[in-house]
Amino acid sequence: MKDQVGVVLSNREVSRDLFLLRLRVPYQMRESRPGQFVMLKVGTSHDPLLRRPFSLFKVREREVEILYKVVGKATSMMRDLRDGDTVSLMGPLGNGFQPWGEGETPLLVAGGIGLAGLGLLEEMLPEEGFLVAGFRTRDEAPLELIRKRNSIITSEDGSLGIKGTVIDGIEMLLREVGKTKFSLFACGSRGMLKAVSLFARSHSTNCQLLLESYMACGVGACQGCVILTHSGYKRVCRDGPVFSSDQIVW
Amino acid sequence: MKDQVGVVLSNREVSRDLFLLRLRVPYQMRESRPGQFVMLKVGTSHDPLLRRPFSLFKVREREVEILYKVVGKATSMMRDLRDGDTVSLMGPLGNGFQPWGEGETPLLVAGGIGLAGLGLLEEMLPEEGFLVAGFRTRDEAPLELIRKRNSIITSEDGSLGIKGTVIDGIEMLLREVGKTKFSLFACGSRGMLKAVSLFARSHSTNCQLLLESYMACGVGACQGCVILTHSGYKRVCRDGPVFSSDQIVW
Amino acid sequence: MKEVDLTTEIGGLRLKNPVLVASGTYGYGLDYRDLYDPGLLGGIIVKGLSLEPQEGNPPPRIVETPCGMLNSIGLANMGVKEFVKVQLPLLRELDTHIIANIYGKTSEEYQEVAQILGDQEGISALEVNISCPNVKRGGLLFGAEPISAHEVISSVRRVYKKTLIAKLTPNVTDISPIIKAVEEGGAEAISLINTLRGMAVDIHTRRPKLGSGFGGLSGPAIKPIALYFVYRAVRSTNLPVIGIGGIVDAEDAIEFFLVGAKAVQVGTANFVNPKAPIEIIEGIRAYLEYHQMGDIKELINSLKEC
Amino acid sequence: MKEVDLTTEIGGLRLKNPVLVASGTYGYGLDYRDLYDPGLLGGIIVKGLSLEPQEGNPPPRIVETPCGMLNSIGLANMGVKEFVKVQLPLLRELDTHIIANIYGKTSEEYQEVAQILGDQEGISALEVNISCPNVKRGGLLFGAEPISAHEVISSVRRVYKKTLIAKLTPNVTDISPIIKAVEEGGAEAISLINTLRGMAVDIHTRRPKLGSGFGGLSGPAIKPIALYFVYRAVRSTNLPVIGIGGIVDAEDAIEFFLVGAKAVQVGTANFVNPKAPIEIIEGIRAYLEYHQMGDIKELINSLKEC
Ligand SMILES: Cc1cc2nc3c(=O)[nH]c(=O)nc-3n(C[C@H](O)[C@H](O)[C@H](O)COP(=O)(O)OP(=O)(O)OC[C@H]3O[C@@H](n4cnc5c(N)ncnc54)[C@H](O)[C@@H]3O)c2cc1C
Ligand SMILES: Cc1cc2nc3c(=O)[nH]c(=O)nc-3n(C[C@H](O)[C@H](O)[C@H](O)COP(=O)(O)OP(=O)(O)OC[C@H]3O[C@@H](n4cnc5c(N)ncnc54)[C@H](O)[C@@H]3O)c2cc1C
Ligand SMILES: Cc1cc2nc3c(=O)[nH]c(=O)nc-3n(C[C@H](O)[C@H](O)[C@H](O)COP(=O)(O)O)c2cc1C
Ligand SMILES: Cc1cc2nc3c(=O)[nH]c(=O)nc-3n(C[C@H](O)[C@H](O)[C@H](O)COP(=O)(O)O)c2cc1C
Ligand code: FES
Ligand code: FES
Repeated sequence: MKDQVGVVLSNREVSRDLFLLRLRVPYQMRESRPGQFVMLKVGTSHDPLLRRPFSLFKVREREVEILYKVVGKATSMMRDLRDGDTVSLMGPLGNGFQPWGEGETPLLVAGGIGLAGLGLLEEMLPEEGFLVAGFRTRDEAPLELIRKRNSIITSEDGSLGIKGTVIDGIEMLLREVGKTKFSLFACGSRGMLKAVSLFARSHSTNCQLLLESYMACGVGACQGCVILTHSGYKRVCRDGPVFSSDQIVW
Repeated sequence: MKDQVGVVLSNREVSRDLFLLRLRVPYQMRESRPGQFVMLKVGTSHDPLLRRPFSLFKVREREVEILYKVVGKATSMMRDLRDGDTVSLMGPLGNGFQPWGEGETPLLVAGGIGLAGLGLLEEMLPEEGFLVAGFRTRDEAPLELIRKRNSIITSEDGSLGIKGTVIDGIEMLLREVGKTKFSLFACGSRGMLKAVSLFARSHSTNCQLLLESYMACGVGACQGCVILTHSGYKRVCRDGPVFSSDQIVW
Repeated sequence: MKEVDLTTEIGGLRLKNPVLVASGTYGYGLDYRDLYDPGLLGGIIVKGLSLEPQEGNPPPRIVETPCGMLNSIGLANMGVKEFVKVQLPLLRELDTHIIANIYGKTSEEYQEVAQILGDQEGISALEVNISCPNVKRGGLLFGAEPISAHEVISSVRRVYKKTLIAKLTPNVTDISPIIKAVEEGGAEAISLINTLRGMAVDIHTRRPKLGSGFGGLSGPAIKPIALYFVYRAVRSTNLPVIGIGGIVDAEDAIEFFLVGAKAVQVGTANFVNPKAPIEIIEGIRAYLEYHQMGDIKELINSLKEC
Repeated sequence: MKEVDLTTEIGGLRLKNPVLVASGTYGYGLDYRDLYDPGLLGGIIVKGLSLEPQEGNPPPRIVETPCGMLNSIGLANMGVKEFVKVQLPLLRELDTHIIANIYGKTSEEYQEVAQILGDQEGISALEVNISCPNVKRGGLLFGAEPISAHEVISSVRRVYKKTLIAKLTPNVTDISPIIKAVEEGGAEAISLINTLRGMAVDIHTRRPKLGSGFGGLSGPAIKPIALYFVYRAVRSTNLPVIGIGGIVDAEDAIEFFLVGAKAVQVGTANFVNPKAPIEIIEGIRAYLEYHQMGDIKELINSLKEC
């Protein structure tokens, strides 16, 4: 884990309110594992005060990509970043995904901005791996960032791909590919993750979730970011952000 | 007085740490009088919280120029403004300078960034009017903004113009032009204004000072910005920022 | 659609909307007239008035702090008599309630000020600032102890017949006994919070940044504290509570209504965004419409507890 | 030039520099190890320890506020026994003082925790957190009243022989009687401030933003309040005072030294800029050199009053 200053190489909108931020960093971050994140701070103002967690979407040598959605104070400030501006980023943090098992086929499940948490994993997908990405409507989907092969896209209003949720996407996939032992990797809203968990349980499928939570420190020091698991409260930043779906108390 | 959104037309360094900000505003500010100011706010963050007072350096129809020095939080943020960015500005505020009397020759006295407060007045100077502008060193002087005619420039280290303070400049001017009835208009640090006041008193010369103070409201509502005068505390924002030099208790 | 009902009641006082401007941040009511009609406000609370004019504290009187500001105005004001003569006639023209904030160095002084204002048409209520240091008790706050709080409020009550609001300080261990004391003293409503004690030091001159050494902290920084006090206050009295502290937008105001405030006051925000009170009124209206509430009373105290 | 002397004394404890990290913001001392050697610090105050492990409060436990944050961690910790077994051996390797922050639901519990830690090598001092709600007295703070504050500190003092620091709450009307009480109870130093009570409400769900309803406010927002309390504390006791609250840079720390703090603690700033404590140490050194002071003791309490 390092605390470094990243220089903005580019920052552009890839779909509605979704931006791709490319940073040049002084130290390479090759050791980053899929599912890990950084704590990012824009500017020197104390308002907003805290760093914000963002998944590592892509990492190559001294370049880092973050895919983010503008939802509030800090992300609005990020939207205003221009080439040459600097940000402070601390990471990589957290435990990341466990690799899929022998004989399992990885299936990534992204709900909306959840795609951001699966970027590094997607790069490691074997030929036969799958991605199901769900959006509310067409204009929320950053199509250029979604792999061309073995991907299923769903939209709630039917304006893109299959009409429905990621669960509908997964079910269609199952019908198509038939008897395959999948291993699920999901990232998205809490509701979507719960649905994926239920699906995984009913199909006895391994399933890992990348969870979100409000964070202060990001390194395990403050006990602020806990979620309830079957073995008590766990820190999302240090014990997660990736959890096996059967650990979570919904 | 209006509260309007200004769009940055340009923002460039004119001498060390001194910037000239040009803004396009929706309502024209022609009614502005020399010595008046605006309360300016950059961005939506609450840190820094309060607006900051800045003199109107130049005003033409729907264009406003502000000459500012980077000294702290808000002015650092102003330095980062780029074309097309917006700021909020409320004004014109304050009472402004009284015109010089019949038979008097106006003499503007600017100490460093004090030049900013005399910009509108300078435009109204008659042919025979004078400007004395003092700086610490050459690199602090925004030479392009200083009128070519009837100007005397001083620098404390002698790197530009006359070596000395504005008082040395004024004294030289007196020697040169001989018996003239001047009316002084001064803006600059507290120490410099005090020196100019003493000079004015000993020469029985009318003298108006543009004073600074910490401000919260800028409109007279909070009683925050007072300075001590011979008739008690006066609000710099509403009763000033221009005061007759003999009113001030130093 | 039917127009949303924003009226709210503070004791006997009926406000057309629940957004007031806080004492000391709005002068004598007319400084922002160029920007909007102050008559649009639910009410205007003027700068704290004392019996005699006050010069106030030596400058500097304000210093900015992270998301807040300290002030040590020292209750500078023109005095109640001058106010009645010069300002009040102008304020009577406005289509809103004028509330006078008052203070004194002794409870007798409070009473005298109240008496003068009680006779005046155009003053709808008094807000008694017991959050300022008193001379008799060695510079402690009247509002810091139940006994002295009771003393001031009851002496004002004796001479003042219209709506009486007690303005409380957050610089106390427990707000409930203070509330009880002012209630027994005859207050019909309470408003809180006044500023928190604070200071700032200039590390170059090695002196306090404020001329008088200390000041009161206000602004967004104190909002979470203010909200907590209002929550507590609402749950320890049946008096209407007016929420104050760090409110800059409609969202902030709505938080105060949710915990039970019947009205709010906008203070420091006036300096940052003079139109804040008007935008807050509009924002509350929009929120109510969006949530299909026809009346602000549905919003007030509707917090779902955990 | 001679190296500036940054050493400072807190009771019997000699710190190599006056910058500590505050309890609850630095875990058990090793979370920031990747970024710098924690041994560079003047001292490390670990997360508040209780007799038994604590799960803590339901999430969400943190919410950001203007220039600050509310936390309702609920003193989640591994318990003192686990700490002694697992963490302490690792901490002994560090070249700095480890101070244990402790709390209990009763004064007996405080005492037991203190007893366990008193026997341990590698713990240089205790910081007794009397700023947390106690069960016996109906959820009030031990530190809110002189009697209960005295009770806790004296019961700890009876069993603990090394340096004893009482950590005080700002949620009081007057800090002096509390200070007097802990001094009489046997505290050798005081540290303040702990967080201020606060809350925040989600206007969409209409619920408190924190799972437990309320929390403690920390960060830059509270700095002016903290500085005021430290100023007051220094002037009401001869005990060394450790300043805490909103310190993010050397300038902030120097303000606390000027009003008389003998050391400072960095809390929330660790989250924003993990290297803040190290930068503060360097900044203090640079300030002293610039002002040609050879010793931080020249800076401490050197405020010029107005
Ligand atoms: C491990 C992890 C990885 C993440 N990766 C990404 C990513 O790659 N791309 C991305 O766009 N976002 C990611 N997020 C979420 C991101 O951190 C938040 O969107 C961001 O902090 C919002 O900051 P803001 O100041 O703009 O919003 P705020 O002004 O703080 O809040 C705006 C709204 O968003 C909600 N919100 C804010 N933060 C969170 C949070 N942590 N959890 C749930 N709700 C929140 C608030 O309740 C509020 O309604 C991640 C979060 C975690 C914990
Ligand atoms: C009527 C008036 C007109 C002004 N016109 C101009 C102008 O045209 N151009 C210009 O550059 N500046 C002008 N100023 C000063 C300007 O307002 C301050 O420089 C600015 O507010 C500093 O903001 P900051 O956040 O960058 O500094 P801060 O971070 O607030 O402070 C940085 C340093 O500057 C000092 N400082 C800040 N504000 C003031 C103040 N109001 N008075 C004295 N010292 C202060 C502080 O003590 C501190 O040492 C004017 C001030 C007044 C009252
Ligand atoms: C400059 C200033 C002057 C104030 N003067 C008074 C006053 O005269 N009487 C009073 O009761 N409160 C006074 N207050 C307190 C405010 O009315 C209000 O209670 C406090 O500022 C908190 O609200 P805010 O955070 O919205 O500003 C003053 C506050 C400020 C900032
Ligand atoms: C997340 C968090 C956890 C805390 N836990 C404790 C604790 O266990 N014991 C304690 O005495 N203080 C605790 N505190 C209070 C801090 O030690 C400190 O007193 C307070 O945060 C003010 O300092 P700051 O503004 O620098 O953060 C905690 C603060 C935070 C933010
Ligand atoms: S954010 Fe501090 S422990 Fe996770
Ligand atoms: S700044 Fe408020 S009265 Fe001048």
